[in-house]
Amino acid sequence: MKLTFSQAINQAFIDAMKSDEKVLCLGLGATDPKGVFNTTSGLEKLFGSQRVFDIPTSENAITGICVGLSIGGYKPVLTHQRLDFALLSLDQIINNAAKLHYMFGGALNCPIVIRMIIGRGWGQGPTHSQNLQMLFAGIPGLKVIIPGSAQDAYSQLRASIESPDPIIFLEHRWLHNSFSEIKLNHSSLDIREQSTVKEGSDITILATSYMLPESIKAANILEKYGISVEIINFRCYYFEPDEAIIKSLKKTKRLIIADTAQDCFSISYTLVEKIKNKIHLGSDKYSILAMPSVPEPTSYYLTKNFYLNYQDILNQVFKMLDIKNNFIEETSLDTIKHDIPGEWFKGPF
Amino acid sequence: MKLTFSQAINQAFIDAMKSDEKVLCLGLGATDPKGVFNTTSGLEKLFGSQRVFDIPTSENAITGICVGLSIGGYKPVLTHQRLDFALLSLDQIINNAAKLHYMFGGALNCPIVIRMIIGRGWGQGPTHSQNLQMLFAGIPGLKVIIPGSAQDAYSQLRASIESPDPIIFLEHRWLHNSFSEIKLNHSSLDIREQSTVKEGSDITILATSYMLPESIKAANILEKYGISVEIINFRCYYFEPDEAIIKSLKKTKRLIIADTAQDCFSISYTLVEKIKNKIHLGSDKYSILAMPSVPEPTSYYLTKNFYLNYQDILNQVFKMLDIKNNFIEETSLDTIKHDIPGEWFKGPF
Amino acid sequence: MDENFRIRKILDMQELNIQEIKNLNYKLLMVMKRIREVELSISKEYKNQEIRCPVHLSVGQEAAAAAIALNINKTDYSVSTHRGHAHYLAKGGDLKAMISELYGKKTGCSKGKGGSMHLIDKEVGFMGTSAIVGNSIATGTGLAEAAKLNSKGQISVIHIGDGALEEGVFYESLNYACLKQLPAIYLCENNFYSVYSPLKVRQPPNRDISALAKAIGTKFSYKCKGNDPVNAHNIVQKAIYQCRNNYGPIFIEYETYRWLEHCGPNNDDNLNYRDQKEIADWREKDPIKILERKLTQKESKDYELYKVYIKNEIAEAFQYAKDSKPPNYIEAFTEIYSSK
Amino acid sequence: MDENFRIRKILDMQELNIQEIKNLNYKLLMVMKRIREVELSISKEYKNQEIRCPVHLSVGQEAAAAAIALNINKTDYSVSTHRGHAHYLAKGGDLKAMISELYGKKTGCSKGKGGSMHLIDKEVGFMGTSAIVGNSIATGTGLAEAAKLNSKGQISVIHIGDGALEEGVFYESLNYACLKQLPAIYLCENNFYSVYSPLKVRQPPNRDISALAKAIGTKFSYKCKGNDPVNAHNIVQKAIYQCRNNYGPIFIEYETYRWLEHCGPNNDDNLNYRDQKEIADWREKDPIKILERKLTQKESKDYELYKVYIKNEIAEAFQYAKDSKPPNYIEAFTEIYSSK
Ligand SMILES: Cc1ncc(C[n+]2csc(CCOP(=O)(O)OP(=O)(O)O)c2C)c(N)n1
Ligand SMILES: Cc1ncc(C[n+]2csc(CCOP(=O)(O)OP(=O)(O)O)c2C)c(N)n1
Ligand SMILES: [Mg+2]
Ligand SMILES: [Mg+2]
Repeated sequence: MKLTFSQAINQAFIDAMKSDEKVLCLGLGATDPKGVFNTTSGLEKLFGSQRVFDIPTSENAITGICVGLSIGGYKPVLTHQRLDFALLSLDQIINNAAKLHYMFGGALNCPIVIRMIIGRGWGQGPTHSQNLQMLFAGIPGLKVIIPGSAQDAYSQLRASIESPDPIIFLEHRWLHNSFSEIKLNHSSLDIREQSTVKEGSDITILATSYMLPESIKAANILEKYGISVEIINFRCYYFEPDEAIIKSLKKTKRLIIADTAQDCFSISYTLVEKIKNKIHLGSDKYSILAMPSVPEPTSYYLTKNFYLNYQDILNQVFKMLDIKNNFIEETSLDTIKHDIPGEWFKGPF
Repeated sequence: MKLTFSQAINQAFIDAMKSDEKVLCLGLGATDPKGVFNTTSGLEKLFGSQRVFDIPTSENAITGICVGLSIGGYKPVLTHQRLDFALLSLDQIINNAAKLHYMFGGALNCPIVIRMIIGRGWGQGPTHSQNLQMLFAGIPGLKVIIPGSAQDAYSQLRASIESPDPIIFLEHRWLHNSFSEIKLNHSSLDIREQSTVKEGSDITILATSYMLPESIKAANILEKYGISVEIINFRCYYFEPDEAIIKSLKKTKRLIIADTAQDCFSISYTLVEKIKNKIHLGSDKYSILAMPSVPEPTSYYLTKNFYLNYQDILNQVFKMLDIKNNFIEETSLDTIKHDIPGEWFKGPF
Repeated sequence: MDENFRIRKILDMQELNIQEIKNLNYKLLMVMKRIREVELSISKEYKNQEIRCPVHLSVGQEAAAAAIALNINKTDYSVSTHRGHAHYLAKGGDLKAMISELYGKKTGCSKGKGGSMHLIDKEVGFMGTSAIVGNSIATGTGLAEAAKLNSKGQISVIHIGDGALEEGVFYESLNYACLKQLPAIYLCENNFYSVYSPLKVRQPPNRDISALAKAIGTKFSYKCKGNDPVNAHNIVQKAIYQCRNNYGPIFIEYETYRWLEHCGPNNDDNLNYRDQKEIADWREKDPIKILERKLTQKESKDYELYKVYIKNEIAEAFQYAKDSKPPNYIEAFTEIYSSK
Repeated sequence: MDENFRIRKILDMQELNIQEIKNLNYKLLMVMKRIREVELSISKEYKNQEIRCPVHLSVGQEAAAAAIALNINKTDYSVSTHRGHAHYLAKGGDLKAMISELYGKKTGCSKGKGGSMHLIDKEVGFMGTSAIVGNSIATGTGLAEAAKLNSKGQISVIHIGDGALEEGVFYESLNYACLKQLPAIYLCENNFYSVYSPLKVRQPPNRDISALAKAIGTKFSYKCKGNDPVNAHNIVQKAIYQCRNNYGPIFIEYETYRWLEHCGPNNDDNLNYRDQKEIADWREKDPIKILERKLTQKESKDYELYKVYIKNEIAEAFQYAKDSKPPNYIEAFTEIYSSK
């Protein structure tokens, strides 16, 4: 079954809501004609307006209301069209949802999923584009899921909805139209499991979110030149590296972390140290590719060279393998402008 | 002049408010009989209720109101009795204060100081004890100041008030009663400057906040055994290591970072990597001492062995210097209970 | 029926509705007295430095809790704040588990992890308290939505203080509850202070807060003046009836007064942040004394027995708490997640 | 005085108070028409994909802005939202700098860093807009406090939409403004929708929002029905007078309607989230047409000239924006702090 990322989210909702009538879907625009970039389209018709509904612009209370619903036996999935809006609800997320299970000695648990969409490009600007994953990943009690593919969108959302713990589910806006062959299956998924999406022997890339397709693009180019890249889809922000990562690094002994968040105090730094506690990596054997630690400007001209893409990955691989590349030119013939995910995008949102 | 940390804050307010009539002091309890642990006592009498005032329990709006005051020409200093309460205002802090200067192309600037007090012990529990410095330190546009001594309390608060940028000023509750000789001087202080408080040759400790007195205690004990510790008061959370740090490490070649925040995605990890970009440190030559990555429990019994203190620092130094210590016993004769800063503390807050 | 058993039945919140005792005054008094005695015992014990967490006592404010106790069902929900002991007990929360929680023991209702500010007894629908002002308002509103979705006639009672009215989350939650006509009762104990701060430095002068709730969208809003327990009961009874019968959310302002310091075991009237005459006036309106004066002779005799009974019950609870094994510090590191 | 110069004077917000033109209708019309033409030009140009940021146009909603334009001083403050073009222009904001900002140029009012949702012109007291719903309400309230502390008779106008009323920050800010009697005007353009969502899925039915503001604590709250520019003007005039004369904060609800899609250059009536009859009714209430019909013959003649004038002015602004040098991408990394 070939689905876009958006369609996969939608399908996950349908399947989850069919299999468990306690699952609810709410958020600004959840029932509107655009259905949150088509991820919630049609759900109200299928499951009724008691289970699928629009909400007031009250991010803070709504988050606490979801907590209340969850301890009252429901499984709400709340969607924010931008992560930035969820900053209004950090008290409820950190002081309530994340702590509930712990601070009542296990008496309660809080099965909520909060989807947050991360914007990029087309003038999203400083308050519509922040990937503040570190705000959430650093809070014990939360699990932070950041799907990188349409398959993840489906299986990780299903697993998140079934999780008894609060989940922050970060969707990159530029992934919504990416598509792939999908198995409508999630039963075996450990929500903290990373996934190896491409095997290789020269270098390991831990790619998060939208950096996954960019990494794959880079790896495919590198393959032509005899460089074999292993790609791990780093799709859950847990600081303990899982086995796939350790196994991969034992083989390749070289690591690039490619992240869509900013460099400063990036979670990647913790990850590197935790990896190095398990396996030796010389200081020239790993590197972190992350966004600059500045707000995202709005102007088309100012975002030029602001985002990371497959070319940055190519350059980094060359550098780490100590290869003087003369074929990089060939790959810079892109015609798509840097501030849109593809020609299909015509603005404004 | 000998002052406690609290008195030093109070003095900084007095001197700042005298020298600039635009400085305001506001916060829950700013004018009450306890004066926020005596830090704001007497100010209303000196400067009037237009400049020193109590506020409604409206953390979010009040923060934005401070932003408005600041672009209207004032310099508000807002105090939260616990950092945890400030989570209600992260939208205003991150989407407004931190971005203002940047997103209006430099047209505005935002000279506000937000003091947040970090709780510990005596059953503060999961939502009255969080040091979430990483929430702020990772936001471009903010500067995060975390004073470790009474001198810092004075000079860093003065420098913060004079800063044209928004400052998050983190005060550890357990420092309020610590005291020292103080120079009422701040004019030469670069707000991002770290300070070397003790010279030594064997190992460098970057100590933050309340870990500073604990580190000094450890260093004094170690001195008796011929181990020479250099201590740098890491009092501004900037990710680029400053010269004092690099200079020190060139000498000692060994680093401990002692932090009052939790380990998981701690900013220390970024710092280590940034340091290693400038100077080689073998993987057994540095270590991070930080709090466990779990919520802080309330019970006296559960917080036993939860906090870090000078003993943890001693042990870590021994470990890194490869010394089998048989004198550690001697130092564990403390009679003060682990959940209070000193005998003077009788609860409840 | 032997006295002790009768009293025990009264203490069991489920039984309170059976109207074993016909006199409302007496029933209210019993609930209030028990709460007061618990609070005073905590106050007394606190000095021994074995209760090592902040406590916010309800002495003087017991009537609102008692009004709820007499009218709520076990299957209903309630949530409260930092000052939650009375509401926990009113909902039928386990006393031993509460006292043990204050002592940081594993037998505590939150296994020592939450302390006085994090009480819970899921068995009786008491769904937790929060140490963050306003925080549990949203949770309680969500429970009201769960109640509505369940269609079993449950309601959700949200205990708050006057300070919580200043948090945006109160307004957002009430807007939501009105929009969706949720069975929620927002019961605000207006004790005129938030810590040391009087209303006048926090809210516009002479604002009628029940009118405010109405303007936000509740169909019914009530105001209960002057710490009157019978009035409180009657209003709460009516409100719960309306709430169960789909009149949507209801707001109740209950005027009251705190006798001890905001946080801690002591009287702090020496700090003079409250007017001496104001204090004296409110002391006059002690809801317990008022009702004690109204007891019949027969009831007074019962009441003497009852007082002995609760004294014993409370002593037992404290003993239980003190005797309970402390948790191992390792347990601090468990139950952060409920799954792997 | 030659026509062009006279019109230029009218366009200068400082001069508007000089009452060069006696007829209120005509003055309101001039301001509104200019705003509309700017917005329509943006709509038209957007298709060329050179304006590469979200835009929220005010077509249909111009009257509230015009009412402010005619009554506010340059030394007063104002702040607005994502839909801020009209308010920026009403306060006297520089047109060229605004259009350049949309084109992401360095000559933009925010040097290209902020885009359409972050307009500023400090020179005329327009202190910024925010892309976060409700966010600038608090900022504007703080500016009102600064105004009060300055004691120079300034006021602060806070432009908001009906959706912003759902954010707790609105309530917290208004509570604060009432408490401290700040000279703030909260001017809410109720266009009945937040993105595609009608009021009924967001707020309790038939709630009177100006009554809500009054219950929070304003002395005066006004409601202006049906997109009537003259009524809007009179209410705003009165409110500003009261606000300057220490009656504390004032809330104004101004009913209006958005003609184009929530975000973007197009009409989206084909999506059917709004009733066709509702749309038609509101189109009837076009504040510009209504006033155009009321012009005298002499004014109509002037108006024709005026239209030519603004057409040129706008064309010039677009040309200026297009011709402006793009910023170097390196500038993305500057001015994060205003100190080292
Ligand atoms: C968000 C937040 N801000 C501030 C505090 C500090 N605080 C604890 S209790 C309290 C007073 C609240 O007053 P009120 O709601 O009237 O309750 P009362 O204590 O009078 O019962 C405050 C301000 C807090 N716990 N949470
Ligand atoms: C905190 C936050 N939540 C959601 C959004 C998404 N959003 C942008 S504009 C808008 C509509 C606001 O409606 P209203 O205040 O009525 O203004 P209007 O667009 O009708 O002028 C929304 C929900 C946002 N920008 N910020
Ligand atoms: Mg109170
Ligand atoms: Mg609207």
